[in-house]
Amino acid sequence: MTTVELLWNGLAAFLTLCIFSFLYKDNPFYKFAEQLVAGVALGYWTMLLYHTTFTDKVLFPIFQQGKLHYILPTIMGIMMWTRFSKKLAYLSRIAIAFYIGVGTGVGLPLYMYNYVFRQLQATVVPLNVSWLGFNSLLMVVFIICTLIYFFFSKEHTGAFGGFSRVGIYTLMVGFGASFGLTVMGRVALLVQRIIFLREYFIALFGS
Amino acid sequence: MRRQIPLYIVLVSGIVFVIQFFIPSHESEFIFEYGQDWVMVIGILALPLGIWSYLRKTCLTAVKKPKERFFAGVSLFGFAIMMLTGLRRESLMAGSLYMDLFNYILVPIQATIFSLLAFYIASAAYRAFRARSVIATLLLGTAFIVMLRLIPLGPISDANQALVAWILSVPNMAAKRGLLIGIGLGAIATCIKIILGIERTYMGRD
Amino acid sequence: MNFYEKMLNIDRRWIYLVLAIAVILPAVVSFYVPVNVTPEVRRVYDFIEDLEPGDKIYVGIDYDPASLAELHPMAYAILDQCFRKNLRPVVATLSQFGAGMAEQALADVASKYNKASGIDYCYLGYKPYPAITIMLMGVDFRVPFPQDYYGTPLDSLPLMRYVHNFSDLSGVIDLTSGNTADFWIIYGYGRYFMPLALGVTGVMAADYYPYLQSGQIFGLISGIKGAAEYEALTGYKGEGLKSIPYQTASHVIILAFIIISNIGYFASRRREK
Amino acid sequence: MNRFKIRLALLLISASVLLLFGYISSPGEELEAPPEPLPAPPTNVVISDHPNDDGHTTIVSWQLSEDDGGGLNNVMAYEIYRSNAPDGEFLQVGVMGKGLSSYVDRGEKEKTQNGEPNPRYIGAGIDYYYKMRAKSTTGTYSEFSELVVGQAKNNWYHTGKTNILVAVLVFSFLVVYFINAARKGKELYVRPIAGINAVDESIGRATEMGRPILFVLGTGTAADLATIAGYTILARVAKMTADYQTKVLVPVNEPVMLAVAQETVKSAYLEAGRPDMYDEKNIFYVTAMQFPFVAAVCGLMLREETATNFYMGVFHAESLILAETGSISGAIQISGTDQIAQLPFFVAATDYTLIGEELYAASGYLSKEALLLGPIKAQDYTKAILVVLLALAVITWSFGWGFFKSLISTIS
Repeated sequence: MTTVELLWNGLAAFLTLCIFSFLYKDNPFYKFAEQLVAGVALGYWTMLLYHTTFTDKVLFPIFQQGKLHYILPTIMGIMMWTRFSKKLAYLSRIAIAFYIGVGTGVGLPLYMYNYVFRQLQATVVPLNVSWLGFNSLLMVVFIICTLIYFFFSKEHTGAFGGFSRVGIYTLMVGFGASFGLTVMGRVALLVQRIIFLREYFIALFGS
Repeated sequence: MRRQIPLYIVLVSGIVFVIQFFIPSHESEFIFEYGQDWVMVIGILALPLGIWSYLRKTCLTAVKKPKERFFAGVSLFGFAIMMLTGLRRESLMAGSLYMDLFNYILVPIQATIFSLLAFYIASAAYRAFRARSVIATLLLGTAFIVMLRLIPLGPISDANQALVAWILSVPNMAAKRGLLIGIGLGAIATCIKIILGIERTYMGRD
Repeated sequence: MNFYEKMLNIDRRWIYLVLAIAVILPAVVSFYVPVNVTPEVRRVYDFIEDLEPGDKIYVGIDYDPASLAELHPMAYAILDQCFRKNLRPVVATLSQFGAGMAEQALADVASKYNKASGIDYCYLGYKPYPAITIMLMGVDFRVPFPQDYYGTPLDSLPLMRYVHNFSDLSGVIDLTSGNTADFWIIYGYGRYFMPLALGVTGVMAADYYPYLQSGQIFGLISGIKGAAEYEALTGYKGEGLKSIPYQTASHVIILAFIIISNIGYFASRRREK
Repeated sequence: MNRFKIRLALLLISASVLLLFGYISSPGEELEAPPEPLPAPPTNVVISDHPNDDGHTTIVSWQLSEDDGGGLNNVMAYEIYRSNAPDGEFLQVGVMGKGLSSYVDRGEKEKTQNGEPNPRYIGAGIDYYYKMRAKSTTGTYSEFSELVVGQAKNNWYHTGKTNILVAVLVFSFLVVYFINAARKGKELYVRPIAGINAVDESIGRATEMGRPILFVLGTGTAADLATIAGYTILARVAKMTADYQTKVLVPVNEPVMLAVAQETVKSAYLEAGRPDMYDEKNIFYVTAMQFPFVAAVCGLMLREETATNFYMGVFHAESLILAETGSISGAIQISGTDQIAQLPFFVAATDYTLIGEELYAASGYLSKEALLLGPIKAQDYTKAILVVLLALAVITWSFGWGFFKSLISTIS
């Protein structure tokens, strides 16, 4: 590493240790890193959005491509600024309404397609007398039980309650499996940080 | 009126974009892209609100709490230096001060916070995985079996591996699909409530 | 507060400390521990091991740099096995950022065995739009890849002269971090029925076990653990095996904590009774 | 979805470009006196509109050459050529392997390219002329097939989405129906959900301790449906805290979310008759990026000593960081998300979790208003229909009858 790199990496190593110190308890070093990164992240994000999205979606279409219909969204975006004034603040609701309206309108059929139909479709496989067929049957049963667990307007008693129990058991097995699978990736992330620190200290002091 | 107009906008824009999904024509494609851009532009232009909120809070802290003054200053310094170094478009290229600050402040801090999860996952397992009930036992038992696959135990490992593969592809998959279907219906119901103006708490009132 | 209750409410910083030691030690001092090999990984190894010298096999490097840590070790171990067995791998990438990584892996391993491009192996480079490219490779490699990565027409490469499509190869091993796995199953196996095995990231594994059961893929290597298993089989000591000590240690620690916590829980409950 | 379509179109276009280059550089055409007889050309070429799209795509289908799979058995591939005029310049638009008898010709959407007419453009309602030939395994070509003509159409309805449309309409009808039924005074039962019952109690606890409540709306965007469900819960929580005079802190990571959260809390205080209690500064923007945001929220929890933490919305890897830090500070934590990868961590590390659909049901539960309980009933009926459909589809499909399967199968 050159001296400049050593300095930069020194900063990175210091900040890494600051964050790790939070594991012991909240302390001024952590607070320093936390406050610094909040400001840096906001500044970084603002300029990034300005140079990419703002240029691509506002400046470029209106001033270079002559797509004048992009003035409308810009006006609506500026309406958000009326929140600074008590009198005009209600205008910002028009922009919010549009934002939410488009989001829900686009979302509605997509949820039906991705979350409902595609999941059902993937489950429909022919059953037969084999280990594979048995597993497919179990899959259907577990899915139905899980859906029964999510019935809100019926008391979960009797046989219905039994299915609902199987449903919540299925969910718990699924959650347990996800939990167990995730450990490996998180440990790998930690090791990457440790290796970073080790390499920095080796570069600094020599091995 | 002030309250009615936004509700009509939600109704109309919502219905337009639901219908759009079923129309493949290029007019409909145009509306979709325009709508998405429109939302994006609102999102970008709203950023000053966020910056104002951040600056007001940080400056007030600095003024009111002398003990916090140093930390508020650090935050404002970080914000200012990124804004200044990022002023020119060339700043986005590798090697600029803006990108160096990104690489040596933001990246390591983000990665380190992410890596804290390794510790938290261990302590969460210790606190939460107790066989208090059938449900808790299933949760901990499955996690236990799945984690056990990393440990070489000879023939037990082979059996365990087969069990893990089965858990992943049958009950785990079923749980995911059941959850997704439920979430889908809940989300669609929320969409309908929003579009029809039944759920309107988010809109505020005068 | 009795001993068991104290144990249950142990300060979590002790847990952090024990985990930190378990992870830092193996990460700083490298050593190897045995790894348990799963049948779905062994099948991939056996498949390659049973090929005859000179046989050709397609190795797809379809991941991006974000998944490098998990999938690069697999690429090294598989290519090492291929070259050691004097097989002739045909390599291409369908990931936008994969071309450089694929070349690096291939060049590293090839130079170790002194293998020559175009004769002992062929690197086709990158083509966008995976589904179409896979289908076209099923017609003829010359359609999507008229030339290899280095600009030589395929007909001028001794290795590729008589290779037209998948039926001229022994099989396909695809290492992927994205939806190219689905494309290989649907458009590759679904149309041309060549033997297909996948190497995927740890989180993707659950989604591909069903294909293993239904026989659409004959083997599955998942995550860094899968890479380590493969390295253990081939005897190639790479990043996969290096990661196993701290992964095993951290899993043992967490499992031990779960056991201790439950012992404490049951013991303190018995006392209450 | 849409981006996917565009990518797919681009993909086909560039594949065709590649094909063209591939064949320009292939030596096949220069071969003299082929040693083997030429294959027969494909026959009966038909051009039809590609359904359900915006009119830049056609389907070319044909009958296989006699020498494909029979006869000389030497066909390797088919080449498809297109032109705007019968005597115009023909452009090779695609290649398909032997045994395949149709090709989707995705044209480009731009009429012009750098000021020149784009030869790869296909427009709706314009005649295009096609011809094809077979390529043999030795690189020789058959004669061209007969010239045929066809058009692409700009379609106004996607026939593959009919079942989704029906499902959306049925579901919407059920929602409206049950809202009306509930309005007329029909009693609706809802089963208890522990996480929702705990809301009151946990707010009470914060009040007793004299400490603030933390409400995190996640790291999604303002228009994500889980975030929207989060606002509705925030509204109820804020209303209760207005009664108890407890402070609610809402750090957010998106400016539009900031505006919506402020409106939500403000109107809740107004509804509770305590507009004076509302302080805009308690709902504040931190930063857009995931982990810096989380670092700040964790610091907030420990320094403000929040007694109750709500996590309602879209969460990613930060779920466990928040939940563990919250438990260090001893707060009661209630979480809810639709991100299935994060549910295990919330379930393990927080006191109560609204799992998936429960998050969406929460607004109805908390308000107990007929208007908001109606949709829950509709969700249940739809689930019942889906369970029956799924069971029927699996059973009938096992016996080879695909009707019910087709009801829930959609476009890929």
